[in-house]
Amino acid sequence: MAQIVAGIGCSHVPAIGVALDLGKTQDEYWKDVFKGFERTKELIAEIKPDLIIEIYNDHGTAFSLKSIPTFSLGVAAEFKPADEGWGPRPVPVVKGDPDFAWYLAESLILNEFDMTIMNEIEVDHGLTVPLSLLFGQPKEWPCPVIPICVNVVTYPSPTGKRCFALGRAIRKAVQEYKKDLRVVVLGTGGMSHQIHGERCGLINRSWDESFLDRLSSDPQGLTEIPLVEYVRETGAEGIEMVMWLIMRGALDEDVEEAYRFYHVPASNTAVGNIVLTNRSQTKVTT
Amino acid sequence: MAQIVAGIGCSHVPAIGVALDLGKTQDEYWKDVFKGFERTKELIAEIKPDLIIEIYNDHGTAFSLKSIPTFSLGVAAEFKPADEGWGPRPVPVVKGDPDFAWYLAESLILNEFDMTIMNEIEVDHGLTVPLSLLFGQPKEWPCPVIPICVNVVTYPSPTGKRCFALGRAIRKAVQEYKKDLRVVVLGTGGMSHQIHGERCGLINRSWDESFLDRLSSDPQGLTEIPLVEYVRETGAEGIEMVMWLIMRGALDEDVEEAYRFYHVPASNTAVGNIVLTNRSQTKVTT
Amino acid sequence: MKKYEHYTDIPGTYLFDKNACARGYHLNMFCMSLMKEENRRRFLANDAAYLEEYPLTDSQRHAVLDRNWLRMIQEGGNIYYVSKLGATCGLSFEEMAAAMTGMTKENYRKMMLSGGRSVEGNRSKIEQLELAGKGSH
Amino acid sequence: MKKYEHYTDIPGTYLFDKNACARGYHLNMFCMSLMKEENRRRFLANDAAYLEEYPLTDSQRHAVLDRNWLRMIQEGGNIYYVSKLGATCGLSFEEMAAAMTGMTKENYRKMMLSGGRSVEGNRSKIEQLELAGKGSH
Ligand SMILES: [Fe+3]
Ligand SMILES: [Fe+3]
Repeated sequence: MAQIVAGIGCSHVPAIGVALDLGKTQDEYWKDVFKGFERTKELIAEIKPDLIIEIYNDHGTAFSLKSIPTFSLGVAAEFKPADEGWGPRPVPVVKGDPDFAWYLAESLILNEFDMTIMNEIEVDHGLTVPLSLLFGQPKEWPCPVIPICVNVVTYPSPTGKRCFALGRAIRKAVQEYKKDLRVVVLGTGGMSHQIHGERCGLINRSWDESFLDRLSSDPQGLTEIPLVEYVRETGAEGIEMVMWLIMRGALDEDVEEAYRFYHVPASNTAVGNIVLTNRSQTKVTT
Repeated sequence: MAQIVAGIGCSHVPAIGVALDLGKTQDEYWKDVFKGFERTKELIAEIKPDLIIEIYNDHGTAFSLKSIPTFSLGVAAEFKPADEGWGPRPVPVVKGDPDFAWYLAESLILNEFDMTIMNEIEVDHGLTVPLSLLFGQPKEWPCPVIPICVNVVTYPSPTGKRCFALGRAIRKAVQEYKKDLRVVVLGTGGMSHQIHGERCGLINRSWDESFLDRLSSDPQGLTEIPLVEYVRETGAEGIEMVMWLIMRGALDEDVEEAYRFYHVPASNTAVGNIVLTNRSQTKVTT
Repeated sequence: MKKYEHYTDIPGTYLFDKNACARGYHLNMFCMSLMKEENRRRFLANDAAYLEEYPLTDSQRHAVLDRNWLRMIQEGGNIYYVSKLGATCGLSFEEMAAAMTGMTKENYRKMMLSGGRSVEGNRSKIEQLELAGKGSH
Repeated sequence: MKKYEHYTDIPGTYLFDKNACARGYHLNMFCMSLMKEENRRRFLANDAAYLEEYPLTDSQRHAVLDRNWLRMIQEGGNIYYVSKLGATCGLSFEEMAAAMTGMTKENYRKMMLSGGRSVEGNRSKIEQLELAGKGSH
């Protein structure tokens, strides 16, 4: 049976991708960011997932305003990096797993999540930057990735409570899958940032750190945060953090924080990263 | 405050649209079908809705297989009849109500329905044929229409239970809307039909009639019907009947059947029509 | 799995599921292209040439060239997409349905006018096999 | 409505809601068209001519021609779509953000390096008005 072996939260700041792609990781501005991810790279190398379910949002790239799905799921065999205005990122094509993805879509729809199934979708920095942070610059990504895309661009995004519930439903589906797969759920986006309007550059370190704390200590409490609080306290684009709650919902009640990293700034954004494992599994394996 | 004043279930057989558009309503084959809708036309003329929320499915017209939303909602100012291969139907452009539609989309998303918002969508016979049956051939449709489109083309469609719950959420949103609007919810599709494979032409009159009965007497029981039962008992395309459960969910527990019509055949299909009103409102107004 | 529980057990029925969606993807996309009058004209003028723009399998291409509606469905076509080709060729849903059952238009209509195909005996492949077994043994 | 409850109360913030989505529809669609290299080339060669293909308001057109990023947002642009125009013009998200605040690139970066803009005093228009009121009376 498949199982979820870790949940990872990770910012997906596009400038981090640019820095990596242009070989600037040792620049004064960037070196602490990349150093901060070294431990996570070790951890993911140990975990060796067979599959990653990556929760991200499209940034006006694959979805025009014609159609705005709340939750969509990519069932294709591959997902090409999109041209966001600078040409596509020089990273490998992301391979999917159509069998698992369709299985997951079916399970979620039959469990009352109103997914949009995507047979074709190009992926932007929201999906590729976290892969770069976890795996560096390989010729191919080490495992298939199932993209789950969340609308956080047009108000309203799904609520934190709904996101957490989706995580729960993902966990159920994974646990019922018949193949032996070690699955990592990767929640991306955040942490505090605002990149439009006169309030650009807003950073709320104490709010972010409390959010990171409560991922372990009080996940249910986090689901009660209203959307407007994310916007007001962490910047308009900080709303992306609801996606971390999908990751969190996919884990057990009782988790262990294996690693955490927090840094300001990367471009306009506070960078956050957390690695959570289920305490039940941790005990078994150590 | 807005209120839902009636729920109507109505087949949307394309051949009925063709018969009407070509002036064949008095042909031997068609005259009983059109006669069957006369009472519903009178009833809707008495009800005089300010707005119709129409639940329908797209038939491979507006949605390619690239993207398959489970539930989508049209927020545009107008919806043009689509060219389904014969040129567009000669019927008026359908006018929306962007204010109400966005209000409804927000309310549904915040109440945990994962809607896809459609800023542009052309509508096919699934949406226009029931309007023709209710209103005949006017120069303009008498009120705005909010299209809610349900995936029943690619398996799995949403479950009956989920559809009913969506109806409930629609009712809540309507009741909380600040304008005085009389709203009709129109559930379309069905009844038994199969239009592909060697089993084409399947009709299950007793199942259909029981479904019509239970819309009043046992709606909760109807929500327990598994998707495979619709397919097996009423034909593969009979699955469209889950959309009637959205209409039913939008009404009170206690409803009155104002009218019912059932006829076989129209092309490959059993034609069904039902008009339900909330008993509480019926009492108040008489 | 419980008897009769799964939709693959239903005779003469090809539910448009993940397998059909994957297999029929380009076939259905081709059909959708016929929603434009200009494309319908081009297709009718030279169907084989038009089809070369779509990466269909040989079997799908032949099904389209032969206007073999049942075969299209078996090759992953979805009836709603396939109906755009039907319309292009001047066929109604009723005529396509008749063709898929192997009946003449007239007999199919007669069946519909007398109440349609009964569900009795048409629910389940397993049931049909059991009945056939009883008959022959 | 409770104090501070609604997102329209947040200063310097233009949440991309239904109003912005309606107002900025074609502006954002124009921006998206710049995801193709060929369109970027055409736009950079003659931006005014390129813009005529999109039904923008005068104010939107001028905002684009002036590369006035804040105005684009105020006219219904969403930053993620607008960033495609930013990229076409060689600007990073950081440079666009600086421009929207009216700061120089250097000062904006300095602010970010020292921890970013504080949320204190930046939560609520009502709160700001109340504080201003206290000061002046
Ligand atoms: Fe983002
Ligand atoms: Fe239909």
